[in-house]
Amino acid sequence: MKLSDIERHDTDILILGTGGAGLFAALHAQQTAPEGTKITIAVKGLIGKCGCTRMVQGGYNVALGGGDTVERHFMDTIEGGKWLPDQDMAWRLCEQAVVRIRELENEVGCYFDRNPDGSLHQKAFAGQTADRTVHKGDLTGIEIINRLMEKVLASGVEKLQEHRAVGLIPTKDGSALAGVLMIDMRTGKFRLVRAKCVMMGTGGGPTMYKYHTPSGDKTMDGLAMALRAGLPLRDMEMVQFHPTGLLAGDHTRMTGTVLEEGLRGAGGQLISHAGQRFMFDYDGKGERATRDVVSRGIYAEMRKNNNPEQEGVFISMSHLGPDTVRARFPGMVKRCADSGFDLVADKVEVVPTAHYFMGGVVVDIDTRTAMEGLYVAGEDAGGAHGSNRLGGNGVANSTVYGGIAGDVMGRDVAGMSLREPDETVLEAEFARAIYPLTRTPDLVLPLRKKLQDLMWEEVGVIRTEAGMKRGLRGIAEVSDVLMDVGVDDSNLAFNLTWHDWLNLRSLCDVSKVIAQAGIMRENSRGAHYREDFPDDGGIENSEFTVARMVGETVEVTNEPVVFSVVKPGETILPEGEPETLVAAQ
Amino acid sequence: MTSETLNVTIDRGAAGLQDYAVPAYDNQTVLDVVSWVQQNADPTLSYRFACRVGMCGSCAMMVNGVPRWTCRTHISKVLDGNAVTIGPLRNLPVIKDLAVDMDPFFDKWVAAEGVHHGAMTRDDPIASLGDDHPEQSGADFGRECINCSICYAACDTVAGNPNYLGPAALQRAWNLLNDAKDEGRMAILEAVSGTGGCHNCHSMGSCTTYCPNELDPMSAIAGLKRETAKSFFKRGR
Amino acid sequence: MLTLRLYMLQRITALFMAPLVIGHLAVMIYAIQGGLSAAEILGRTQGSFAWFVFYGVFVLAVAIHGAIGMRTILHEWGGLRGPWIDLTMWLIGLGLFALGARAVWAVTFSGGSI
Amino acid sequence: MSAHGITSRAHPLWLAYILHRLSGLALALFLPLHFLLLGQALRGEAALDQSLAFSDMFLVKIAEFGLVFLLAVHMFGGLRLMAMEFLPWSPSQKTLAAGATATSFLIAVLFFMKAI
Ligand SMILES: Cc1cc2nc3c(=O)[nH]c(=O)nc-3n(C[C@H](O)[C@H](O)[C@H](O)COP(=O)(O)OP(=O)(O)OC[C@H]3O[C@@H](n4cnc5c(N)ncnc54)[C@H](O)[C@@H]3O)c2cc1C
Ligand code: HEM
Ligand code: SF4
Ligand code: F3S
Ligand code: FES
Repeated sequence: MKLSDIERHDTDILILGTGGAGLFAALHAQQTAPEGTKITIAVKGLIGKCGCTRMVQGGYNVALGGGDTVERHFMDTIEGGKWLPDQDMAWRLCEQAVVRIRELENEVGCYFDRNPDGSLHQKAFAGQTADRTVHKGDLTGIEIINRLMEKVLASGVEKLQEHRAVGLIPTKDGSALAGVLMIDMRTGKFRLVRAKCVMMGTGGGPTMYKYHTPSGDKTMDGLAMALRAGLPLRDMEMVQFHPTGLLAGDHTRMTGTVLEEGLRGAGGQLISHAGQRFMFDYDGKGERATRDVVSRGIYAEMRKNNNPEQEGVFISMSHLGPDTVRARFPGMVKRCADSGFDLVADKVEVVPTAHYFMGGVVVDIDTRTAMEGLYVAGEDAGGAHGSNRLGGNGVANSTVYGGIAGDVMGRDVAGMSLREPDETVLEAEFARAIYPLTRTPDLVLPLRKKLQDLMWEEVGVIRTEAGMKRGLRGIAEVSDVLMDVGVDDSNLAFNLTWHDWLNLRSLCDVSKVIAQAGIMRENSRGAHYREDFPDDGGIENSEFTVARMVGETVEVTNEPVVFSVVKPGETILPEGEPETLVAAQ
Repeated sequence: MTSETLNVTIDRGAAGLQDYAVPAYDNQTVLDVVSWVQQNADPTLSYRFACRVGMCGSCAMMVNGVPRWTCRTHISKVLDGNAVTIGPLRNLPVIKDLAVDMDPFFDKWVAAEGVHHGAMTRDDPIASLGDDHPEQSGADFGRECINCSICYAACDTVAGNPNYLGPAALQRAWNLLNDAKDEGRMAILEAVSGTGGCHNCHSMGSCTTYCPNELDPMSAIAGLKRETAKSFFKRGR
Repeated sequence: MLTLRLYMLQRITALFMAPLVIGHLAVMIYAIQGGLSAAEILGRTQGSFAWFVFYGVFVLAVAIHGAIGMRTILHEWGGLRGPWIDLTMWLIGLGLFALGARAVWAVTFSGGSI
Repeated sequence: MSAHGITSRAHPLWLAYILHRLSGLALALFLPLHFLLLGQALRGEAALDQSLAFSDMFLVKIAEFGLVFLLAVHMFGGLRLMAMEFLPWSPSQKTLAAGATATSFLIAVLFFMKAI
């Protein structure tokens, strides 16, 4: 394959990814862009059928009155993120969620669950001080994405499905983005899509961990591309673990998938390998403590056990009675049964599982990045959640900021023109993508497993400097070996093994940054827990990490958090407001 | 545990049927079997999946002649002895091996007016729809559809009649017809009464039988037939 | 390829035919006792306006109904596409009607001979 | 072709569908013959009698049994279908489908017994 084989394609607005961020960007760009603007949506899978927004179970956080306020939602977000969030971004998130939920109901056609009086039903996730989470049963993501997907499919945007973005191609002077290099996965051919504005919404996805929840298409491609393009990334050490991922062995893709949070809320018990309940040893709230606390409890318990046959702990629901379990969690019971487990009467083995990536590209509140023409929204963008994302704030974030990106691009595009790509970067990105095709074919999977084990062991739920350094060495090793693993190039059409290779390359690149940023943060905040630095390092002096590629190496620095809305120890809630509006369980 | 071997036959289109010996493990889904082949035996094998928990609807294939979501189908459920045959989903063009082009399915979804029609905006309050809105009861009918196309693959009418919109798209149309917030009634009735409309359905019920989410497109389509018949008499067409 | 109109026609003719079929079957079961003979059949039907209407409606309905049904089958199983579909439907319908009408005329008003 | 096509559709509603279709098809093919036969009346009673003499033959009896059976099957199948479509649907329709086929079979057998 030669550089000249790259097909060239132009559009006005290009959107990468079709999660909440990508689909909302497409809709909003259509609403604000001048008549005749060409909008293209490119995605690694099928439109609306990949990514994590579709997998959202619990719901969507939005303050809709009944005592709850945007201020309260904001304070919960800041407290939850342990004062690391970018406060302007968090504020905009909470404020705009109110608009976005009305848009979802009134314009997009979602139909969320109602109270008997006809108002939206809202519930409280752990870490929230009000009943705030709007939902559709426990399949909220399907409702949101299906409705958005229909709208976008019917809107006539240009579709580039199963197009994988492999490189951001800047202009010669590097100040602006010229286009994105992609592989048309169905044919294996390359396509350079130039656009005046590009929104990246590829959704992060910490799938470099042995146990992980995100969909298979998410492999940190966006952040790896941003890194190579020289963009600053923040909070890269912040990986959220969900406490109860299914543990079903190495040989199944089911391993790591989420067993719903509600199981613990309803009284599900966690049982150690020794047959004991243990969560009360770690926290007064027991199994009902927040995700990070329970994840650490389980991890600590797992370390005590050296029986290789039984790695995780168990969740047991049977004491609630079979009828109750079946009635309250029909979806979970069926899912477990399909995979051969009995959630009703038996205990099911679980393990903490990497769920969400708080870190991401540094953006302003309009989703603009340091590179003209590039906008980033959703899980790819850093800042809104700080060190911990509240359950329900993820989909709020992707839909709110995806919409904002669409609005902003629609307005910006009029003043922009197509730019000439830097052909040397293009050549380098092309060479990088076809590199494995020039080597002797070998298996990719064992290396992926190796990276996943390493990240789980050394850069996982509980971290130490020594561990993360070991992790870094291991990542370097995997990266090196990967460069000797080739892919059979006899047929590049829908060649998943080639994409497995490219996935692993993105994961290695970002894993390294996670470990580096983790070493940099010598304190424990939210999802980042250092056994060697267990305290929070002083909230008033909060800093966040920023990583960027300088030459061939990644440099991590600390930057102070600007408390632009509220200072530690203070609140923006009116005086006399109760601490929580949620009735104790 | 791994002493047993599964005889897996995969339909690879032009390359014909190919046999693979796949080690059996506990907790193995059909998707895991297919993945094993690609990851260990034949790196050129193509298939599609994303969520791996039955939410995205992108992993459906024909398994022993039955359309199934492979990520949620335990292999023990489909083994015939220790053999299983896997092919691409029926009624859709094959891209390569086990990956099909789902565009026709979604084009029909849109053609059935399977998209919200409303005049309300983000500046309006959210509609109050509760127990006092019995007409909304059908608005939840089939909403959990994951557009996996299994019903579409199961339906013989789709196989014989390329214009037929198919069960999932029509179910969405019925869903919208019952949604008090939707204002597209006329457009929907029009869309489902055309040459590819609901009247082509023979109520053979394979859609309802094979839907992995236990949805019931057949009844939704019967609903559309009733509504269009009513409008037939009303408008005297 | 069925539109609302063809669908309604097929259902309406089917509803019409249901009592006629039951009637026809009943008569046949009665008639078949002791063997069939032309005289018996014709004796009942000849000159009877009621039987003419009975079988006339039947034939009309069956022609429409059968033609629409065959149209579907030929489209789905026979791979018939485009304008051929409707052409074939009309041919089958008219053919059925012609044959049926001839038979009805024969057993009712032909007077047993021409 | 078990890899590609659907091979297992043996559920009651599909069987009802295929039975309905095959019976409809058979009826549509037979009906012209039946009409031709009756049309013989045009050529006088004798001709009709000659034709009807066939119906004493066992084979023809079987064929006629088949026809009545087909008509009955098709009619009940059709009524079942219309009930399903037009009456608010209930899950008991599968039973209905089975019942319809059974009834039609009964009628046909009754007819057959009487004929012999
Ligand atoms: C199991 C699960 C449950 C969750 N539950 C909740 C919840 O209850 N509440 C909540 O608020 N949040 C929840 N989340 C988090 C939430 O899903 C995410 O925060 C949010 O959906 C991210 O949206 P996004 O648009 O940024 O990315 P995604 O929805 O993940 O979309 C990313 C898109 O980018 C595409 N893509 C990736 N790489 C490339 C590439 N190289 N080229 C082109 N396209 C690419 C993907 O295919 C996909 O289409 C959950 C997550 C998971 C995994
Ligand atoms: C009481 C009598 C009858 C009733 C109630 C009846 C009912 C029906 C119905 C409801 C259908 C639609 C099936 C579908 O859409 O799947 C149908 C189809 C059909 N009917 Fe009848 N019918 C009757 C008599 C006849 C007769 C006498 C013939 C002979 C020509 C006939 C031939 C057909 C054919 C060929 C089809 C198409 C089958 C298909 O599409 O699968 N029907 N019938
Ligand atoms: S109705 Fe069922 S089978 Fe059909 S697409 Fe939806 S979920 Fe899949
Ligand atoms: S299988 Fe097909 S024919 Fe109708 S009932 Fe379902 S759509
Ligand atoms: S992979 Fe998503 S439904 Fe199977």
